[in-house]
Amino acid sequence: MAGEFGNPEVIEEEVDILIIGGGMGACGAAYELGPWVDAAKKEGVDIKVKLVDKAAMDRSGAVAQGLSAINTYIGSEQDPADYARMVSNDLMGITRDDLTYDLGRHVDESVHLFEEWGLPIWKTDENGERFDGSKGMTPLKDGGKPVRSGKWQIMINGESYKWIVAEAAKKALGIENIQERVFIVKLVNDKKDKNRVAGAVGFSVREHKLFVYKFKACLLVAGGCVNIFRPRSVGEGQGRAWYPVWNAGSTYSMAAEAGAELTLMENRFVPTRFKDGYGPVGAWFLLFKSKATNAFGEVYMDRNKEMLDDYPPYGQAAVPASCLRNHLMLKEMKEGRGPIWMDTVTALANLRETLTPREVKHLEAEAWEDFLDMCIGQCGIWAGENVEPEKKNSELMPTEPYLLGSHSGCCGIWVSGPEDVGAPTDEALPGAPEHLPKGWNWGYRGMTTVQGLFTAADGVGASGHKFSSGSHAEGRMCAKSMVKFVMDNQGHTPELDTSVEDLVTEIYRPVRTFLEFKDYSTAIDVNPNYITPRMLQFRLQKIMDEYVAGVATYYTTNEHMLALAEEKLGYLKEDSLKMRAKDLHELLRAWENYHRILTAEAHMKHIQFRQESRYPGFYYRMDKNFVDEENWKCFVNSIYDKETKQWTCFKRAHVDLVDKAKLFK
Amino acid sequence: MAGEFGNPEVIEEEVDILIIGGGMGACGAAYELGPWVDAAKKEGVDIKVKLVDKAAMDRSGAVAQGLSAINTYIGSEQDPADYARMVSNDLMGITRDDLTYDLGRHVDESVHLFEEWGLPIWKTDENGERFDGSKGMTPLKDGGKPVRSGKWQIMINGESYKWIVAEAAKKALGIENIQERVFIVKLVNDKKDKNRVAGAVGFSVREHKLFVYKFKACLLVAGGCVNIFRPRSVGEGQGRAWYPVWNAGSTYSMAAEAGAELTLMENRFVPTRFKDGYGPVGAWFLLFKSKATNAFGEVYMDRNKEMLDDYPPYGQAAVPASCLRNHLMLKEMKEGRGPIWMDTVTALANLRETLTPREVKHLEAEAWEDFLDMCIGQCGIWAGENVEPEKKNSELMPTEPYLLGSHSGCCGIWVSGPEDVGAPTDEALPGAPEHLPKGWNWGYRGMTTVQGLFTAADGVGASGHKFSSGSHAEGRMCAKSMVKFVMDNQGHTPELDTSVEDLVTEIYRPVRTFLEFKDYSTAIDVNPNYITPRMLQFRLQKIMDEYVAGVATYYTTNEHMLALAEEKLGYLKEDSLKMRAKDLHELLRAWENYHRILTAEAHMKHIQFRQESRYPGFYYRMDKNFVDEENWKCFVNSIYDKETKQWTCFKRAHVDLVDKAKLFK
Amino acid sequence: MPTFVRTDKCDGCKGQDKTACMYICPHNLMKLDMDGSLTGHAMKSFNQEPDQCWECYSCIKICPQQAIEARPYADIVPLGASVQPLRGTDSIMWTIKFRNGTMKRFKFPIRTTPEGSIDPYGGKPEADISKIAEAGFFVQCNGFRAGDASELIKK
Amino acid sequence: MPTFVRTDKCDGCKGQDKTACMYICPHNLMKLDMDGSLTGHAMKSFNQEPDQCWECYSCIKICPQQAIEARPYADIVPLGASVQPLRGTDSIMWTIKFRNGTMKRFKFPIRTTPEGSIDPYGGKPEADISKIAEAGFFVQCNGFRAGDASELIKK
Ligand SMILES: Cc1cc2c(cc1C)N(S(=O)(=O)O)[C@@H]1C(=O)NC(=O)N=C1N2C[C@H](O)[C@H](O)[C@H](O)COP(=O)(O)OP(=O)(O)OC[C@H]1O[C@@H](n2cnc3c(N)ncnc32)[C@H](O)[C@@H]1O
Ligand SMILES: Cc1cc2c(cc1C)N(S(=O)(=O)O)[C@@H]1C(=O)NC(=O)N=C1N2C[C@H](O)[C@H](O)[C@H](O)COP(=O)(O)OP(=O)(O)OC[C@H]1O[C@@H](n2cnc3c(N)ncnc32)[C@H](O)[C@@H]1O
Ligand SMILES: Nc1ncnc2c1ncn2[C@@H]1O[C@H](COP(=O)(O)O)[C@@H](O)[C@H]1O
Ligand SMILES: Nc1ncnc2c1ncn2[C@@H]1O[C@H](COP(=O)(O)O)[C@@H](O)[C@H]1O
Ligand SMILES: Nc1ncnc2c1ncn2[C@@H]1O[C@H](COP(=O)(O)O)[C@@H](O)[C@H]1O
Ligand code: SF4
Ligand code: SF4
Ligand code: SF4
Ligand code: SF4
Ligand code: NA
Repeated sequence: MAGEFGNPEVIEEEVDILIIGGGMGACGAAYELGPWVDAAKKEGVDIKVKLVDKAAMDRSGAVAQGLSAINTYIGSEQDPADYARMVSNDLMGITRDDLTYDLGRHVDESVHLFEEWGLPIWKTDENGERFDGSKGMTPLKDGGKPVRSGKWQIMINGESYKWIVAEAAKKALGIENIQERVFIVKLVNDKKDKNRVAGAVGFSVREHKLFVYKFKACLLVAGGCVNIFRPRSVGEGQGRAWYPVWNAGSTYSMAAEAGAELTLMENRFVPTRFKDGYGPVGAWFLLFKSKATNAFGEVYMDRNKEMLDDYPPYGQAAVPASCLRNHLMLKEMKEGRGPIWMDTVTALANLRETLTPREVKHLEAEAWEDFLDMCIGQCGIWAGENVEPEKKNSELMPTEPYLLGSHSGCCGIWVSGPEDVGAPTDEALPGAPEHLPKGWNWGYRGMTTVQGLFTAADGVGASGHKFSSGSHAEGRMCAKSMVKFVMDNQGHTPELDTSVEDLVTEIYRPVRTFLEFKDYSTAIDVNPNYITPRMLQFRLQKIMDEYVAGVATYYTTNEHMLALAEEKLGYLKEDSLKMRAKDLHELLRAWENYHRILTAEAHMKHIQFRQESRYPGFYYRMDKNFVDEENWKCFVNSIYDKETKQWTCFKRAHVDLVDKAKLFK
Repeated sequence: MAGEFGNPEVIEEEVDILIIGGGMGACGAAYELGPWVDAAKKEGVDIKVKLVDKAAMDRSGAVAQGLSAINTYIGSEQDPADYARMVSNDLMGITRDDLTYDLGRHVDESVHLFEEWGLPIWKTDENGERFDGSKGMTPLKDGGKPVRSGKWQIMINGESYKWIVAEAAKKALGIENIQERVFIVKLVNDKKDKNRVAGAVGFSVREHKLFVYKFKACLLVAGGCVNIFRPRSVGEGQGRAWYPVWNAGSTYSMAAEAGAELTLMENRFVPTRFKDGYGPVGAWFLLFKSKATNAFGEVYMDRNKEMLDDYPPYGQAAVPASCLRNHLMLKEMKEGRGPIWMDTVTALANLRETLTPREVKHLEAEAWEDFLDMCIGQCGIWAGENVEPEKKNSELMPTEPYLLGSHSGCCGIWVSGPEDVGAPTDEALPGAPEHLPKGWNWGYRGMTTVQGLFTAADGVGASGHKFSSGSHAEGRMCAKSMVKFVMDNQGHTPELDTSVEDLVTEIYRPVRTFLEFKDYSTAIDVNPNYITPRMLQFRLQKIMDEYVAGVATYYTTNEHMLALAEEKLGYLKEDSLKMRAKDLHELLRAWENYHRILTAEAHMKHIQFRQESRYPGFYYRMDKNFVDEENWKCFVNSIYDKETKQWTCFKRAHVDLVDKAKLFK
Repeated sequence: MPTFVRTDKCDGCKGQDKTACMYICPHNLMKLDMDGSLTGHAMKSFNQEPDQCWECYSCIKICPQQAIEARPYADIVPLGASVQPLRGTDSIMWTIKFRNGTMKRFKFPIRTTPEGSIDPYGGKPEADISKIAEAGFFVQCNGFRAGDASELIKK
Repeated sequence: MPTFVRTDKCDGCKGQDKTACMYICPHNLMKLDMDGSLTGHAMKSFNQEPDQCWECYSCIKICPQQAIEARPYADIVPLGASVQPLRGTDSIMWTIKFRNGTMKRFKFPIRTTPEGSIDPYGGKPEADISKIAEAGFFVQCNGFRAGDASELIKK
């Protein structure tokens, strides 16, 4: 049957491994899978793989625009333990050293591949003079020296970063195993084992087709979550967010509905960015050595230094945690000493004195490239406001909150870690559902607490600062363990716990609602029988902004505001059943926003549960405005029950696998 | 020639008096004019009057929805001086006693007329029991006792308030002298005297017609200014503002461009309102004796009482100034003890104990009527959130700022006051343009500093708390003085300083821009050659919100933020020349927004000039966060030069005409 | 609470050149779609800019067909509620439906005189031109409060 | 900086069933108006939801006709500026026009290998299935950092 609007053609397909997403994590997995699938075949196990991306892999995900740095490159001079320490401190002490250490071991492998594939990486010559990546200097893998912007970051000419990484992934997987423009709406549990995934359903945004996949293993790598909070700009410019607007929390929400344990969903990232354009600050702070000041030219990191002492030991590291840098800046804003300036003028003037004439000549281009490679809109703002950074400073602003696990945040899914780094293997879990694994590893690296469901990159919680390179490397680690899982589960045949008919009804409800009611009123967008996905999103953003520590309250909340948020999100979740979709494009928006609601709810429930303010500068529980090391230096984890629609939050103990004391010497 | 889109038919008309606006002030003037025009006719002076309203008088202006109280009724038991004192204190000491005293003398006259015309006014019987206005009890003018919600306010059944007042006005003026659906864009100065107005131009939003009026005198009463600040809700609900979205600062901007002196444009009103619906609080606080608390049930007016002592003497009156009530509430919000609750449950329970059984029965209806008569949307929120006020409390929230001169704000135009109350008649005016009158009266009550230009109601600065009744009464006062002005200026023939052709070009520029460029891109709303009025408004609101003490910063600013606002408003003003209008409706929006920009700029310039924070709770200059009685207990006034597009701000001395000490005994 | 027009009820004010809703809306929002090219519904009205609706209910109250209703703002308010008036000549009746199904009805007086009955100057004096520069209006309705002169510091 | 399509340049990708801009947009924004019913411009593309545009420039860079440009967000940025790329196979050229007329041009490398030349497993070893549960990947590119074991507290 050829599909029509509201009555899609249903396409059922059975594979062994399904990859949901086509971003950095997915591309890593796609690349690493090939040889292991071949190896499995030699063992007599045939493994069919499919990758489904809502967009086109060449430019899907967070790296669509490119990037101007690889933020995680360990190099031969640092140890994975140093990396684990840095990540831990930046995230206020609560990360999983097993995951970060493991990442630190693997990540450079992917960077070396990127360079081989054609990614231009800046280098310094023997005199320390820097050159862009077109020069053909010694590759990193052979000892070439990268241009280190910071201790962990290296500079690239990254406009085509994603294009390159996708080319390798697509070739590795074979174009016939890739389905683009299909949005996965939900995972389906196994009929016989509700703690296992058996399938996933999605729809095409191009044709009237619904796809039902069955599989043994699934890698869910659909990125982080943007747009659950009201952005600072609300007109035409609301599409300009820091993280990509198309990452809608699909990873967290679909995993939660499938029963996977989430971790640290209270964590968020509130990046300080160039105001309005969201231009990145990393290169400015680290490479150009720029300072940020209040309106009166005072460097707030100096002026408010003593505020760092309120948060021992995290404030006392050489580089204080990102949230604390915000904390010191916010004090200036709250007390009326804004705007905050990035003093680009002084920074560039100073650099002119230390660089070679050739480098100085290139300096202006470097400053613009930093944005052109990953945040072009910022250049539009500079041009529109007649800003030349050597002549006029630019404003900084903390953004609305984002939820992600690969950048400087660490919310996400609780996954099985490596077994060779000393992670706990047993623990008491009072308040947690019985079936959950005790300890940090249960056989398959990267598997969630749900059998067969794996995640990586933004999907993995308690392990931030992976960035593009680490996300790719983590996807590769999952490739291996998924192959192993499939080999170990040869006998298992996946069966869906929901009928295809019910899935169609559920997924196409917004379309059918529209078709049923559209002629009730004369204006298609105002109709008491349905809500547009757009208005639903505004409502979500308003609730989160006003009650769950968005920009409206300078990131503050308390138990009473959270209780109100809970009530209002409850209504909103009910109302999501009344979303309309007037075309396939709007059906996409409808389900993206459903994913956002669930992700937002998880965030709210975790903040409610954690009786302290662990991330000052990112959010404040004003009724518990302190860090409580004794009671809350622990993971807050949760399980969602898709039947009752309720969340259960509980604690998991935190354990250091690497000594952090070194940071504070 | 019949007009067509972009090429309007031009209609030129000469009258003696033009009334711009059809709201409370205009209706007052229209009513009072009749007999004086007749009297002038007897003196041989024929006076032709025209009233132009952008909407339909039956429901135009702030009272479109109705009102549930008349907030200014002096009654026989109080003295105009008491009223002047109250207004002064509520506005932190800086008001013109001559204007408020005069208003206090006249206002009840209009209330008595309203009742005669059919407005139902609540009454109490001899036992103090209250009845609604349908009961036919003794009229106020004959000694009937109103239901006093507060010292100055009386309750009404005001759904048809505007309908009734307009009926009288329309009949008084004659329907042939009324032109509805014409939006006045600008005043035109006199060719021979640039400090005189000679005309006004506007366009019809129904037909392709441009109207050019010539006159001797003009009453500009186009209301206050809404939507220069980003509202708290930004989707479908952004139309829900407290003051009416259609009042766009036309009064202030057109007066400024004509050269009129403005006063206290730094003042704003930030009403505390029921959250999201903007339901009024007056009846709840005053009639139902409700308390507002923080999240923990603490009454912030008690908890933070000592904060009032920071602002002597204004904090020490029996009723502290409105801004200070906000100030005490905002402390709770800023320190994370929100939400703020209106404790309706306790209030209604308490009332049940004091009222008669009949009154108790009616209490629920009274509570709902308060909103249904003037803020129906709030009932929609109650119903949507299942709120019955006797069972569930409601949140309060301070709104985005509004600019107005008749409600609890006092920005506006500097006008000539009464001569019989002891106002200054001479004063030093350093920094002020030479031609400005010295002293507070210059012959014609209600005339601005521009010959022939009068204003009332929201238009008059330094004299708040007039409300609906006072606005009407003030319009009436202007009627008299305009007739006198016309009689005194019989010999004068108005001549426009701009050709009609130039006026057409200017006013229809957005249409012509649209027609010229619309096919440049495939999407009508995204085109580099023009800006939609909607996006222009968003930009204005963003600038004002972020830099000029909007909700984004909890109403704080400083000189640096203001300097940025100035730069950005400058660009915006330039860009306003590139607005497009795709139809007459959008041409309306274009010019409304132009008026908003000028009004916003005046607000910003005044805040910049006043080196203190005169209205804590409404806005804070954080770099001058105090009230400076010695240097700044004065009016800040300004003049706009339409050629250079620059503002000149200067001080006028404040003088008490009524002893304020009585307030603080 | 932007307004919407019910397709089953609006009759375009029977093709009159000025529909009631267009006539009354203070913000110029209601528009008649003559040929259906804007909404798909010919000769019916619609709200052309719902996000600028002040929910003043002027159009709802005036529509002769009761064809206009309002839905609380979907970006603020949970779905399911409605607040609908029926405005007569001397009173208005409100029907309020809660999200949870609770219903309330209220009736309030709106006017004590017949519509159109105002005789603005009936029984009123003429203006006395000699008093044009003085305080007070042409007519005395017992509301002028002359004031206690001793309260004025400089008078 | 939502994108817009220039009517004079877009050729609808010559009627191919998948236009380049529709193919690439990560947020599904670009749409071909086949019959002109949506925009008045038949067989040309448009951005169907400009306020969701991330200004990632993917569509601009890929359009074979250079028909797509971006205008800085009108609700944020003063008018008059533009930032336009021309992306080649090994480098990208940017032209930046300021509001005040200042022009800047920059050229940056984007790739050191020919497009489409990646041979993902060329010269790479096979995977060793016996190592599937160990750390490390199927191939060693000199980037695995085994780590100093003494740094691990419990190992
Ligand atoms: C947006 C952004 C990101 C970064 C930066 C600046 C900016 C502006 N910076 S800087 O700040 O420091 O400047 C970085 C930098 O310079 N250097 C760096 O190494 N990393 C940076 N990142 C971070 C990395 O990009 C990030 O860590 C990784 O990309 C994360 O990888 P992954 O977790 O795989 O997410 P993805 O966004 O790449 O891919 C998501 C994919 O999922 C698809 N998808 C989503 N939902 C789906 C669904 N329901 N069904 C089907 N498909 C569905 C997407 O299409 C996509 O393919
Ligand atoms: C909006 C609002 C207002 C009030 C209240 C609640 C609410 C929700 N409250 S409570 O808060 O306390 O609840 C009050 C209350 O209960 N009691 C009371 O007495 N007053 C209250 N007000 C205040 C009074 O309404 C206010 O003081 C007066 O109406 C002011 O009168 P005036 O200044 O004339 O403005 P207007 O809005 O009535 O009329 C403006 C007119 O101008 C027209 N217009 C505007 N621009 C024009 C242009 N460019 N060309 C042509 N015409 C152009 C308009 O169409 C209109 O006719
Ligand atoms: N002020 C800073 N001090 C130290 N590291 C920073 C600073 N700002 C950014 N970074 C790091 O630089 C990288 C890129 O930062 P950003 O571009 O801000 O995301 C990340 O690894 C950040 O943690
Ligand atoms: N808490 C309060 N104390 C004293 N007067 C108030 C209070 N709240 C409102 N009012 C007055 O009540 C009238 C109507 O108020 P509102 O409805 O808030 O505009 C105005 O005259 C206000 O000044
Ligand atoms: N209701 C009124 N109508 C017209 N004039 C009045 C009215 N009340 C007082 N006046 C005049 O206003 C002037 C000032 O009066 P008073 O306030 O008593 O000093 C006197 O000339 C009175 O005649
Ligand atoms: S007033 Fe009612 S019937 Fe008349 S056009 Fe408007 S909606 Fe239709
Ligand atoms: S409710 Fe009021 S603002 Fe809204 S469309 Fe009707 S008349 Fe216009
Ligand atoms: S890629 Fe360019 S030419 Fe092709 S349809 Fe899109 S805008 Fe038109
Ligand atoms: S710039 Fe990016 S998000 Fe915007 S339309 Fe083009 S491809 Fe889509
Ligand atoms: Na770069």
